Amino acid sequence: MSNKSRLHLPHVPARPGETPDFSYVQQSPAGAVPRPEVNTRARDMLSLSTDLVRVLNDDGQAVGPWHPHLDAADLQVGLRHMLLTRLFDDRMQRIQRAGKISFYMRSLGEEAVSVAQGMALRPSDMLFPGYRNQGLQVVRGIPLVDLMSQLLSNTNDMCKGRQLPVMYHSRANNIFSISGNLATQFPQAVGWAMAAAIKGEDNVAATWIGEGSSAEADFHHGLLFASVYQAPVILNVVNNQWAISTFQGYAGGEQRSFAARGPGYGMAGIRVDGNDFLAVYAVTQWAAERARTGGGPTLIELVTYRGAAHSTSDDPARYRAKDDAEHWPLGDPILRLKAHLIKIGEWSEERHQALNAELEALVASSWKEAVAFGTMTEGPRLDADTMFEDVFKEMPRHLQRQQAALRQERS
Amino acid sequence: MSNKSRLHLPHVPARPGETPDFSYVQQSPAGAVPRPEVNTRARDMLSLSTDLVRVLNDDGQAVGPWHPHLDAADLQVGLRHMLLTRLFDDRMQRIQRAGKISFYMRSLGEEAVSVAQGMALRPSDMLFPGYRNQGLQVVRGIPLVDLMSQLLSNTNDMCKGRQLPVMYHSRANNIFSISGNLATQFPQAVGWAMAAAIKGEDNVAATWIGEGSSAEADFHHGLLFASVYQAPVILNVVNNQWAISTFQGYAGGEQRSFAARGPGYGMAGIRVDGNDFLAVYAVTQWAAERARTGGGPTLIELVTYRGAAHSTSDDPARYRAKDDAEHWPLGDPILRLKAHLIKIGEWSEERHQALNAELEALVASSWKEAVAFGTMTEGPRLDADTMFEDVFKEMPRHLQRQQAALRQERS
Amino acid sequence: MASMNMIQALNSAMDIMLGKDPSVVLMGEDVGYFGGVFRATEGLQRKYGEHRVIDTPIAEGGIVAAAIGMSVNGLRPVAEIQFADYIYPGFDQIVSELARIRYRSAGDFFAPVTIRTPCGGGIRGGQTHSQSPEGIFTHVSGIKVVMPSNPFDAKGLLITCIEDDDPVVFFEPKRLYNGPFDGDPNKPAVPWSAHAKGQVDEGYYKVPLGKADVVRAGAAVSIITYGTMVHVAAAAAAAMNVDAEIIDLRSLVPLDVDTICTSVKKTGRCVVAHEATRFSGFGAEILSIVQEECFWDLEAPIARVTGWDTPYPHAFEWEYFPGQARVQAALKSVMEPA
Amino acid sequence: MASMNMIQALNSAMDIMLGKDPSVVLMGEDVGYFGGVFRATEGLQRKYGEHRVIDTPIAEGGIVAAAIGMSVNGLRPVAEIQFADYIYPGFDQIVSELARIRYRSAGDFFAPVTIRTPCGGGIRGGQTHSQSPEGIFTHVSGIKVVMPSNPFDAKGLLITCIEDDDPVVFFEPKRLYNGPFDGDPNKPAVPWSAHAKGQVDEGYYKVPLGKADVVRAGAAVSIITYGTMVHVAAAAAAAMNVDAEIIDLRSLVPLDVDTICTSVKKTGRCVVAHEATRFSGFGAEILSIVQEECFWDLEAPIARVTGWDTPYPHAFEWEYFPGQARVQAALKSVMEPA
Ligand SMILES: Cc1ncc(C[n+]2csc(CCOP(=O)(O)OP(=O)(O)O)c2C)c(N)n1
Ligand SMILES: Cc1ncc(C[n+]2csc(CCOP(=O)(O)OP(=O)(O)O)c2C)c(N)n1
Ligand SMILES: [Mg+2]
Ligand SMILES: [Mg+2]
Repeated sequence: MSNKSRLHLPHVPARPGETPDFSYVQQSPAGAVPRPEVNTRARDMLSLSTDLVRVLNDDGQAVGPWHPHLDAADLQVGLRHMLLTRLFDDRMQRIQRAGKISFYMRSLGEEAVSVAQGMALRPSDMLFPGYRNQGLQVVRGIPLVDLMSQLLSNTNDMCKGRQLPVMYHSRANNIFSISGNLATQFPQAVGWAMAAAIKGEDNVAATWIGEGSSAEADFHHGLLFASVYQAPVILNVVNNQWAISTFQGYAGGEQRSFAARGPGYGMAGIRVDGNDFLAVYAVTQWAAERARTGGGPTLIELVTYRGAAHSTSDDPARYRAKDDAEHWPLGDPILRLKAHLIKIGEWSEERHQALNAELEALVASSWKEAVAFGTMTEGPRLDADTMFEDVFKEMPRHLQRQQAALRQERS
Repeated sequence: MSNKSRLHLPHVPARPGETPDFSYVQQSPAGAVPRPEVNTRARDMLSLSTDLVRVLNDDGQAVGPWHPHLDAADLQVGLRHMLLTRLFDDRMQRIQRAGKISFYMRSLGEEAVSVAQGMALRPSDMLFPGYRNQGLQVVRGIPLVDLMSQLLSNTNDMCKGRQLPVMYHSRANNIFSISGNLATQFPQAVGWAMAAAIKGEDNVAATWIGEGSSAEADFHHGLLFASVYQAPVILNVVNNQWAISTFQGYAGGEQRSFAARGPGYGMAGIRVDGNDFLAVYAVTQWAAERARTGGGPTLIELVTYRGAAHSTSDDPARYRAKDDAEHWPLGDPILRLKAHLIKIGEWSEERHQALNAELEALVASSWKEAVAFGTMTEGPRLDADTMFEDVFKEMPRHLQRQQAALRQERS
Repeated sequence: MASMNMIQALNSAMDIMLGKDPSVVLMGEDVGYFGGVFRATEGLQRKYGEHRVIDTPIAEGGIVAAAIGMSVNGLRPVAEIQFADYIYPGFDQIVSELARIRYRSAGDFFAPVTIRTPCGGGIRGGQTHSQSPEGIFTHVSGIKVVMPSNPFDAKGLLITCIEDDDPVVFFEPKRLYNGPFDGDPNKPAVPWSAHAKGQVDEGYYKVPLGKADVVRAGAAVSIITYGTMVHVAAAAAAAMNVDAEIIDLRSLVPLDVDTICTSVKKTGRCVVAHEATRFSGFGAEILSIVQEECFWDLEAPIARVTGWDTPYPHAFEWEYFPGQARVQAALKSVMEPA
Repeated sequence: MASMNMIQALNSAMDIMLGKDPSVVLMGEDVGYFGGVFRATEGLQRKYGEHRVIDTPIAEGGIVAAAIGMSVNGLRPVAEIQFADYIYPGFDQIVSELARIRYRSAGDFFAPVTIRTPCGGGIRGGQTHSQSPEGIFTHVSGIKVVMPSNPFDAKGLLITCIEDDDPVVFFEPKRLYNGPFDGDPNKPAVPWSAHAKGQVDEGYYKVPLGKADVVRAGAAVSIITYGTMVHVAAAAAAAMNVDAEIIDLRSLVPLDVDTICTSVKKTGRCVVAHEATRFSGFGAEILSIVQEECFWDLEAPIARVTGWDTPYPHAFEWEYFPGQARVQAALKSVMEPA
């Protein structure tokens, strides 16, 4: 039967053993894409959704109308956050391999997305992150100890042991609880933003979804409700090209950019180089100002590459060319910002080494602190009684009885 | 709190007591929109999704590149189908008011959608209609008696009394079973088309959704799967401006056309005057040829107006201007085709009167035939035993026992 | 006190809560300008504004998701799903999100959303306007499930649900909107004005969750039921002249096990009744609890009265509906076990 | 006969059906090139082509809908939902469409779709990779529900399901993929090669739906169970030295009531066990049927052994899981009722 088939199947550029081929990635030269006024009507800037906003050129210079003109100190903070995110990821990956946590997901190569976007927003803006946005936690200053405690499900875990590793939250820092179910938070962020508008507050909501997850119904719900009510929300699609083993073409990326869905719903759509810290910052700032001043929602597609395995349960060598990430045409976000800072005389190899050492030490000392709250096998442990709490605000009779039954079972 | 609110709410042009205002309906002059080759890439004909394809001008002449050059005989058949659909609707409405059927939904003012589209497709193409596509049943030659029997849930009902009135189907005529749940069939049609492609067959699937229902997740699923697999399917949004009491702006129509969603997903999108028989025919024929020759899916938005109440359970005077329909700028599809036929010398008022009388008689005689199979209160009745059939192919034990229990209960 | 039908009582509850608490908002398909296809929100948009009573797109999943987001931002959304049959597109948001947010965030976030939805048959709605899916939701940890049987309870329960910090699915048996219904479609309709529970306090009051109502005290048999079947069961027992104790659960989660078991321990006989399909319906859970807690008191097998395990067919609405005959057969089986 | 784990047995079933029937297609997230996150479809795309083993977008609702459409056009899709926890976005298509098409079209259309999905805990998956939602589907008229407990049954049942003209949701207890599991996570893992049911016919064979398997005959008590709990229950009974009759249901809909009731009538005692949450779980339906049909034979209340009515917490996986201790407590309560 397969001989006769006329079913189109998206083209996957390189499987294991094949030569990486990123010619499908449509690029615009740095500085080439115009920057419309923030209150421009969506229909009057359609090309933003298929072009690629870039600020850093190949020489490490920041060019063009999207150049955000950040202070060097801010750029250094951005670099620090990205580096810390990466070192934290590396260490947690090794710790998972050593069997000390059950699961982990790195954001290797995508650090600029969370860090630049997080920095472009206000602390009172509400974040609805995905599982690969640890950079947002770093930007918002969540202590590594707290993140690690969550990974350990220990007595300091903000989730009280209920969630899989990486599903952090922080009420105090306006970071919503991450769900293991893909895409569900995308329309919730829109609801949050609708409430902000109803209350007449000018906070903005921001949410992140993988390009693979954009296939879910909730992506549509999010775009639709945001468009209908012109909600003050920033809707981000992190297009890191892969959804576990599935190439972005299977989420619709073969036919057109993900950013182009925005104009389809009558909202602004922008495609941006996700590995360009300055471009990501500028675009996010633009979208936030647009949302805050009543211009409505923006859909941002961040074009990046998943440098590592999907998770510690995954082996990408089974489905993509081994050296893929090295050929990724948009480079590494940390190296690119570092090169820019050096270029403008605000950074050096030596300072970078020193920062690296400082942050590695921070990660190491944090881990020590975290394990003192207990590990999967040693030290203090959460009381199993607590597993019956928070199903409801008050524990109903049947859960009280089950709690008692478990106590008996374990005695 | 409402004072402070910054939440945008779509503008509704005219509520009861206000003057109908259709200035929001973007029009193109008849003949003005170019007709691209059927294999044109979606991105190279984006404007089709925001323009309005029209063939019949105000003088009743057919003009421009979309003129399908149909034989007069075909046009007369089209007129007959549309008129029959309307007379059938009128009669069934009155019959419901008389309490002889439990529910009915008219397609007043939208007859060209189903009739022209149905005629532009092949009998072997599979239809996944909505509840307001009775014209498709007429085009495919389903006897009125059978439709009426379904409305009566009588012994001749193709649904064996299981479905609400108007939820017809016909396996022999390639018309799928209509669901009471909105939008669910939209992605099913795509799956059907994927199977056709897998089997290497060149049949096309077509499906219809209301603009209100396009808010459902299944609209997104349909567009996405159609785009990813370039399925041979025609996806139709019937934008009749209203979803019960809810104006199309609440489905996203305020910001941009529904057809524009197509290009957002990288597929062809066409906006067409849904009350222009010739334009609807031409666009559908174009989309069918595109699908059949491997050009992939097309999203068609048919701009029309719901001339009647949503259903017999509805009273539109509660939420829209009473004389709204009369001000609808795209006119009445039957009157427009009639005027065109008269213009080209292929029709007359006399022939129209005669046709009207003939079809009224057909409706009346069909009703007589249908009630002979039983009504809600009189005549033969389906055996209640049958209600346990077709839950599964073979009746499992628990249903056999329930069937027996009901028998006992009724004895 | 005023005479109200169930729609008016629900409307009154929402009216009061909109007036009392600026964080309460209503949302749903056709609920705003039009006032809802069953008119439950009639007049409320005019009174409180378009930003408090919000028309939405036809997307149940989006409605629930937006309501969750709004609730996390301090509002108390009351979302209407036009028919319970159409709650399924919102199922993932209800099960995976609404029900889980408090638990997975260890109480740091919570989502006080009330979902109102008309359920049940008896209005010739056919298979897609007649379903009673409450049983499914009772299996989902973290969601409360409520179904009133009369205007007085409907209003008091709805106010309680709106003020509750946990999410609730609030099922409204649409056959009861205009009057109590004893299961006989051929009898003239009885309005709520002729029923004691149609006398409703016009002000603010609450009916607690997790507290069943003993509608009729009796010694011979306990009938555990809720929604429309409360009235059908009462009529069936009266017609048979059985001294039945009739318990209207009102809230299924949390469940008032004490009232149920006290009754069964007293009567030694038990019938469980609901309109929903039988297999794995909520009746099975009630029966199980009674069996587990009252086994030694039972003098006959517990019997279930339910809809059949088929969709709700348009032509056979009354053959499907568990009317008095079905209740009586069950009562008989329990009173005189074979 | 070959030694196979459950993944290999499932793979073999799909391999055979792809080879035998050109209308069979597989579809799902990561099932194609990659062979599935649990490797159930490994090698099948290479063998049968990209058009028979189809990678899909991450949209469970779209997957089910497309499968329905394909089945109406003469194919027999086997759709994988990556985790049962992620079946809910497809719930409306399953409940309102897949389960209803035959009924509402009076048999003119039908949708022979098989939905495979891994369920259950024990792999440290936390609350969103551990759920057992089978009970919900058993309440939906028109869907068959299957859950094997071993490789031999898994293969034979899956072939039966694919050939079945009715839609089926086929739950795969993922903790059993690599070996039987007695509930003790601290014991070394046992592979299927050491188990009789790990010996699997390499060719085509079927295991019927609606036929339970008496895993162990016994006289003292009937344990009605399915999936992972078959092994836990057997180990618990053996450890207690109770002469239990252990019944593995295999298919929940249709349900083999005869085998269940014959057993309980013989033993007079009954324990129902599953991993899913308790309240309104499928155990309630089994208990209800036993109570209704075997009341006079019961010498003690039927006991349920289940997961708790909370989400499945990551840190307390083994406190949540109904292990041998919980089974033994139930056996004790049934053998020596208070
Ligand atoms: C509803 C749902 N379906 C499936 C999964 C399983 N799953 C987890 S991550 C993933 C891939 C997501 O890819 P993408 O959205 O591109 O994000 P990325 O991992 O690339 O950051 C899948 C299929 C899930 N968690 N939830
Ligand atoms: C899933 C679902 N939600 C809600 C409804 C109730 N409902 C029936 S028709 C309708 C309006 C649909 O409007 P539209 O799609 O524009 O079609 P039209 O009636 O205008 O032809 C609604 C809300 C339904 N049938 N199914
Ligand atoms: Mg991705
Ligand atoms: Mg409409």
